[in-house]
Parts: sequence; structure tokens; C-alpha cells
Amino acid sequence: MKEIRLHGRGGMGTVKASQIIVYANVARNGYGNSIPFFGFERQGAPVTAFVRLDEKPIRPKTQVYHPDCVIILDPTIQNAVDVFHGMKQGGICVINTPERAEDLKLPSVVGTAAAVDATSLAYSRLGKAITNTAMLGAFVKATGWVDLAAVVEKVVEFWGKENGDLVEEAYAETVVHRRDMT
Amino acid sequence: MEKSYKAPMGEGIYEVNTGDWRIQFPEMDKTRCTECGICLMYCPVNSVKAGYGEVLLKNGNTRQGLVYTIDLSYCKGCGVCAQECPQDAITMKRENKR
Amino acid sequence: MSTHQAAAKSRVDVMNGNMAAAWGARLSRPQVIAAYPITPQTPVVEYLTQFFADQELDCQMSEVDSEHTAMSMLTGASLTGVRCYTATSSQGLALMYEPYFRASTLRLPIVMNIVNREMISPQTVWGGPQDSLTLRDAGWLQIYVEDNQEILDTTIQAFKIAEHQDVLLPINVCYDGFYLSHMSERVEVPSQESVDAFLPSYHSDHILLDPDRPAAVDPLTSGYLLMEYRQKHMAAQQAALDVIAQVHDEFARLFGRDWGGLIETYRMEDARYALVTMGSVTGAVREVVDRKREAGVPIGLIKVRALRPFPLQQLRSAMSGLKGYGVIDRNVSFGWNTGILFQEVRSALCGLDEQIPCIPFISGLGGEDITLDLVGQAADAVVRNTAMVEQAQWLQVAHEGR
Amino acid sequence: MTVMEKLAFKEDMISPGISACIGCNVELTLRTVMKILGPNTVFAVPPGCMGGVGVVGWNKQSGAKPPVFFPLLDNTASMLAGIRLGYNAQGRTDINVVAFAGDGATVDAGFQALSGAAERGDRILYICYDNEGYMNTGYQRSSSTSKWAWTSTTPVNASGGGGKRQHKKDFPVIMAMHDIPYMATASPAYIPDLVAKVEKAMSVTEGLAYIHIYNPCLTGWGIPSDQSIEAARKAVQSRYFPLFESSRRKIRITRKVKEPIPVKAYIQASKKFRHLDDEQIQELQELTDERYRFLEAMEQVSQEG
Repeated sequence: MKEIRLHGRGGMGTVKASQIIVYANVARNGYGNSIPFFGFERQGAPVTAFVRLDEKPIRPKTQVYHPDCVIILDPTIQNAVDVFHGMKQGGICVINTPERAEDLKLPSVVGTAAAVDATSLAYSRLGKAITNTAMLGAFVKATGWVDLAAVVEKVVEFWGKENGDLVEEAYAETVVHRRDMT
Repeated sequence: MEKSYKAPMGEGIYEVNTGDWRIQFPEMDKTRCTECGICLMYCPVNSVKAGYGEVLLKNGNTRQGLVYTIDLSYCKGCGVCAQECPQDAITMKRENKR
Repeated sequence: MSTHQAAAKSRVDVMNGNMAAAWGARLSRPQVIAAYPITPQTPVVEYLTQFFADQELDCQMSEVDSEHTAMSMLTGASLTGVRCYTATSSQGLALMYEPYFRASTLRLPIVMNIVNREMISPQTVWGGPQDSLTLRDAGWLQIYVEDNQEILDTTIQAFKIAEHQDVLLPINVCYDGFYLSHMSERVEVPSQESVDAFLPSYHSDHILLDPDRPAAVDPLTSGYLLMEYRQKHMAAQQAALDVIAQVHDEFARLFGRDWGGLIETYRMEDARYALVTMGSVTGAVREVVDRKREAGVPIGLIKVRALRPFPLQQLRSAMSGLKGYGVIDRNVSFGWNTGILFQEVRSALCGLDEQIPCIPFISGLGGEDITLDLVGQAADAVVRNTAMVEQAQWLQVAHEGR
Repeated sequence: MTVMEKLAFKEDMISPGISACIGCNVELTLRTVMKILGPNTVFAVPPGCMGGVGVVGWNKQSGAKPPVFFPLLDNTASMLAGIRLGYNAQGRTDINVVAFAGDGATVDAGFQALSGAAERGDRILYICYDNEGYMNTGYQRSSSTSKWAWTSTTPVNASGGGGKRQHKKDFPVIMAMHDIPYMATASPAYIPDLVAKVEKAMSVTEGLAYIHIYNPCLTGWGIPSDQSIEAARKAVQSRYFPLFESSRRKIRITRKVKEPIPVKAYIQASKKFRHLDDEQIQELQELTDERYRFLEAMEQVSQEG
């Protein structure tokens, strides 16, 4: 079972992104659950969502405390939330940032860093900084846990072709850096 | 045998013998009555009945029309008919069965 | 239709618990729906009104002014002999209390999902079945479910249970707010055709308002007759024990999914200890039971699905001979210093020869997470315990300064 | 059929013997209304006088010939709205779905349900018999009770002080302002007018029709039984309870009172006003005049529109 935690802000589509990851896994006949952290969702407020993926039915409906992967939809969220809390050793961090993946200052628990400037990509393609679809492309590139085509299909269904293209563009742009764990 | 229901239902008419309440009863004086029907209109318990018949006019002639009678079966003796009768053709009398 | 045929016609989707409830309702072809939105049930109303707007749901839909009106409207509609559906939560259920009680005493087979949410105060919108458990003695049937597939499947079953001639009672299918209502997971949606084959249309003749068959509904009634109706109502609750099991088995045969009926036991065959649960926490308890089993601890799980009627005999036979059990309640029973399910289970076990050591746990109030660690602590405590513990043990993670 | 023929020959839909007080004009109103509505009717009688006197029945018998039921005190309109939806679902659109509710169940506890049904346009006919309080349970005040009136919860002290401290809610206007297709006031003293209004209300197919009937309570107000109709009549003659109707906010006074009798002449009929001094009576007179002027102005606006 893979456990994922997403960190974003209200209005970025964090919860919807978590659901699309589940859709993509179900599309390949797997299982998954997506659980939003139950707060009052307000524009700009920190939002957390949890995802579990598996090949068999998933029983716990609890929050994710030890993620294999964290997805950070907004780099500034790190100022408000300890996004790496409880992360598994060698975990994957997928982050929206203009910085190069190999230059990121990340805690030692992170084994793989994947970086993409999702804000710029979203802004130039959509005219607004809604980063969830771009970050889905980055997530697929970094983990390979679900199929890109399935993610794109769901994104197109929800938000149209432009967003689907954005997923693919972000997938192409994402740089994955496996860190030296010594 | 009494019918059995799963849920609270009522069938058939429940009635109270309100005629027994009466301490006075209306008496209609047909010599004054013009068969206007006010008594039927205002009787709260539907005790005034009507049928088609010959209505005696003031000039002694008759016409076909509604004629009114009082059925005391459920009459509670309120006196509304006597009070409302424009001809003072109804008077309330002491109920003699008590 | 065989299991194979029914399964072949279903489709796989990902949906949250509220969508699963809305689909369960939609597939059951309710004729009248009246519902008022309240967090966390609101999306149920949104989904159903969208189905209606899209002309995918052929029913009379009313967007009402309150939950009181919603249940009142369905009471009226059900008295004309049609199938009715609604959903609510928490304060909405509290506002509904007056017509809620009456829907059961008029024996109206209304189906209502309750998206469990705490009762205020303090001000909260998050999970916990305090709302519906508090109304356990209002005469409705209440079934509590564990995941989104079970919400959909049980909502469909609920109509058949409620409308059964031996039952004729309204029913709640209850699921945890947010934990299920807002959690998305894989759900198989049966075809309309297969649900139609499972669920016949509803015809009422036990109570009816119809000018072609004039009768009074609910004349003033003296005590002896009220006692007669109460006895019949209680008998119908007892009859529902069999009906819930039958309908469940039929559903399982047709659709290939088995939720256990009145209760579900997990790894209880050789268990010496048990954790008793209800609702969405059950999955985490399964996980812990597996881990404890791997460590050699003979523990199992009992999930109570039907709270009303209460599966007395099923619990007794499942729990007889245990060395200990614990009940995890996401609610409180004021005045008992335990949760409500604990009181129910302990009462049921009074009929056994032996007294089984037990612990009442309270956890997860107000939408707090009941983590695997907490469930593990509960399991350990049950194994250690030899007493009839009467004071609730509170399971919660430390929250310094939060 | 003339009005008299309707009253004479249409079937009485209510049990011939119900336990309403002797001379009760609500019993008269109910029998009259139900004759006009006929057997293809389902009607709701919430807790109140008519429920209490047995119109819904007793044990396993019914107090009426058409289907009748007790709604709760506060959900008459919403239960009826549900009944309408249930019949709609079955394609049965010709049934009269009717409330016969007291003022407590209408202007107090049942107001939200009624207002909601009016706003949604639920197709029901709602009749309120206004006897100014909870008369079935011993004469407690409602928001429809007249100012200064004695009730058991607005008692009068030994020196004549007390009584209800607030004015009567102007409920017919409130209902008219819901823009419903039909709203009318009526009185048991004006039966042909009442019959005509019930017939109009029955013909409404889009939305809610509401009739507010003013029924002086003999027992609760302290009125001799034979004065039952006269008391109701004086309420109209004094303009205290004007007869008017409204359709989608267009208001028309159906019985213009050109030369009103003083309000004092109306309230003298009731013991519940016996303790009033001249100043209090004057206040009621002024309120009456003000509300009638308002109504006339509304009528004029309606005609101009």
C-alpha cells in the first residue's frame, strides 16, 4: 500500500487532485481512498488531503501519518505546516517550485525530490495559479504509481482539454532527482 | 369483531349523541316562517333540513321552493336559529325530557 | 438474475459516501424526495437535485425550508402510499425529532440516510453518531455502515427491509460524517435493471389516505389501544431481525457483496478476545486485528450493523466464551460514563452464564481520528483486563497546544 | 345550484355528532366548508378545537366521511404538501388537499411550514379558523389574540390590569404578501361569501390558497351560545375583521363597511374584553381604523397596477 499526503491551499483543488489519483488507480483495477482533512475549507487556508493506493481493498479510513509521498502544491505552505512530518525514510517529495530539484534544501528523510514550476505553467496556460492539475503530472512522473493517460482522462473530464494538456506538460517539465542517501 | 390495524386508523363514523346535551329546543312557527333558509345556513350542527315543497306566500298564494324543518336528533339547543331568524319564527322552549 | 449477470452489469466508479448514498437512493426509485442541506450531508441533496435537474431521477422533488418540513412532507407523502427518501445530519435530525418519531409510530417505511455528526456544543460540524444513537428508541430501524460501497448497497436494501410486510417501519442507514461522507473510494454501482429486479415497487395498504378508501389516520386513542400499537411496533422491530438478514442474504447472492447482515464477525472463530465496533472505525480495527493475530494474540472483531433492532442473540452466540472484550464508542452515554454501544452490548451479554471482562472505550469524538495506534492500545488493554470496567477509557492522541 | 341548495343538499361530510361547544361557529364553518369541498378531499385537522371534539375520530372510528388525519401542531402545511406530492407521483391531480387548522397551529407553531409551502407553491388549500388563541386547552394566548384580551396566560388582576400586551398579528396580510394565487378572509356570519371564497380557492391549480376565518369562541371569550353569529358579524361590521381577498398581491375588499359600528360595540359582546378602560378601547379603535385604511390603500394600489 502506498500512502500519500497532499498539502495545498484552499482554492487550488487539492482535494480534487487526491480524488483523481484514486480514479487513476481504480482505472487500472486497483483500489484507493482519498480523505480530505476535515477542516473548514476557505480560500488560501492550508488544506491537507490523504490518499491510499493498493491492489486490494483498503480498510483504514484514518488520516495518513507516515506518507510514502508528499505532494506540495504551494511552496509557501511549508511556512505554515510541517509537510514532512512522519514521512517514511526515503520518501518521495513532489513540490511546486521554480528551483531545481537538486538544489532544494530538504530534510534527510526525503529520498527523491521532484520539482516543477507548476505555478508558472498553470499561469501561462490557464491564466490562474491553480496548480493541482500540473502537480498531478509531476506526481505521476515522480512515482509512476498510476498511469498518466488515466490521470489526463479524468482531468479532461472535470476541467477540459487545456488542463489535460497542462498535466502532460508538467509531466514533461518535472525533474526527478534521486538523492544520495549516504 | 373489532378490526385490527398495524397503525392507528379509523373507519366508520364515530358520533356523539349530542341531542342529549340539549336543555332547550327550537320550535318553528310556520305561520311566521317565510322559508328563507337562514336557520339552515347558520345551524352549527346541520339540524335544519330542507326539501322542495309548497311555500305559502304572504298574499296567500303558494310557490314551489325549499321548505325547512328542524330535526332535533343532534340539536344541541344553542339558540342560534332563533336568534338569527329574521321573522322571529323560532322560539327556544325548555327541554321537557329533563 | 444471477450474481454473474448482476455483477457484469455494474460499473466501477470512485465516489464519496454522499454520492454513494445518492446513488443508492436514485437506483431505488423513490417517488418523493424532500431534503434540506446540512453539513456534512449537503452534497447528498446537491447530487439528488442534480440528478433531478438532469432528468435522470423520476420523482417529486421538494427543496424544503427545514428538516422538520422534510420529514413532515415525507410523512404526508408516505401516507398516500408512495416510496420516500431523505437524508440529514446532527442538528437537522434534532429539529426533525417530532415528525421523526411519528414516522415510525405511523409505521411509514421511509428511508433516511443519516450522515453522523456530533451534536453541539461545542460548535462542531465533524463526525460522531451521537445524533442518531441518541434517537435509538424512536422506533426507527438503524443500520450503521463501514464504507462507501456498504452505504450504497445498504441504502438499496433499506427500502426492501422497511417495506417488508412484517416490518413496515422507517429505517436509517447511518454513516460517519467526513470519514465516509467526504472520503472517496472505489464503488461498484449496480445497473438499474439489477436493482429493479431486486427491489419491487412499494404498495401500501396498512395505512393510507385515499378518498377512494376513506379512513381517518390517527384518531385520538385511549391507552389500551396505544399499548396494542406499541406491542405491534415492537414486534415489527423484532421481525426486522429476520428480514434484515434475509434481504441482506438475497442481496449478497445477487450482487456478490456480503456485509454480514445484523453483525459481522471477523476472525472470531478461535478468538478469546474481541473488539466491538460500529461504523467507519471498523476498517482500522480489522487492520489491528490482523497485526495482533500475526503477533499471536487471539483477538477478533465484531461489527454491529443493526443497532435497531438490536441483534441480541447474534451477539450472545458470537461472544459467549470470550475472555474479554472492549467496545469502541464514538459517542457518549451521559449518566453512564460510557459510550452507548457499550451499554447495549453489555445488556445483551447479561443473558450469558458467565460475566466477560469488558472495557468501554470512548474515542474519536468530534471527528478526531481513531488511529491504528489507538486501536492497538485498546486491543492490548482488553487482553490485559480481567475486570468488568464501568468507567470509559478515553483513547486519544496527545494534542499539546493545538 | 344556489347557495341555499348547496347548503341544503350537499352531503354533510362530518360526523353528525361531534363534541364542539354548544353553538360553536367553528363547527358551522367546518360543516359548511366540507360540504362545498365534497368527498374527493383529504383534510388535516391539527391539534386544536376541531381535533379535540372528535373530527379525526376516536380509537378505531373516524369523525368524518372523507379521509382525515391529525398532523402535528406545527407541520400541517408540510404534511399536506407531501400528500400532494404523493398524489402527483400517482398522477392523481383532482383531489382537494386541505387544512382546517386553528390559529395556534397556523400563525404560531405552524407558520414556518405554511410560509414554506406558500413560497414553494405547494398546491394545498389552507383554512385557518381564528378563534384568537389555544381555545381547546383552556384559552391560552396566541399571536393572533387581540390586544388587551384576557386569556389564561394573559390574565387580568383584581384591579383590572393585565391582558395581552401585544397587538394581534395581521396574518391575512402576511399571507397575501407571499404572492400566493389566492388569499381571503371570511366569517361564519357571511356564509354565501364564505362559500364563494372556498369555491375560488378550490379552483386554484398553481400554488397555495389560504382562507382566514374569524371565529369568536363562545366558551373562551365568554359569549352566550345564541350570540355566536352575531359576535362574528359585529367583528366585520366594526371593521375589526375586514372581509377581503387577494390574488398575487392584488387586494380587493369584498365587503366594504361604509358606516362601521364602533369597535366598542363589537368587543362588548365578549367577556374577555370586559376589563378594558376607555383608553384601551380607543387604542383598539385606532388600530382598527389604521388597518382598514391600510387595506383601502392596498386595494387602490392594486387597482392602479
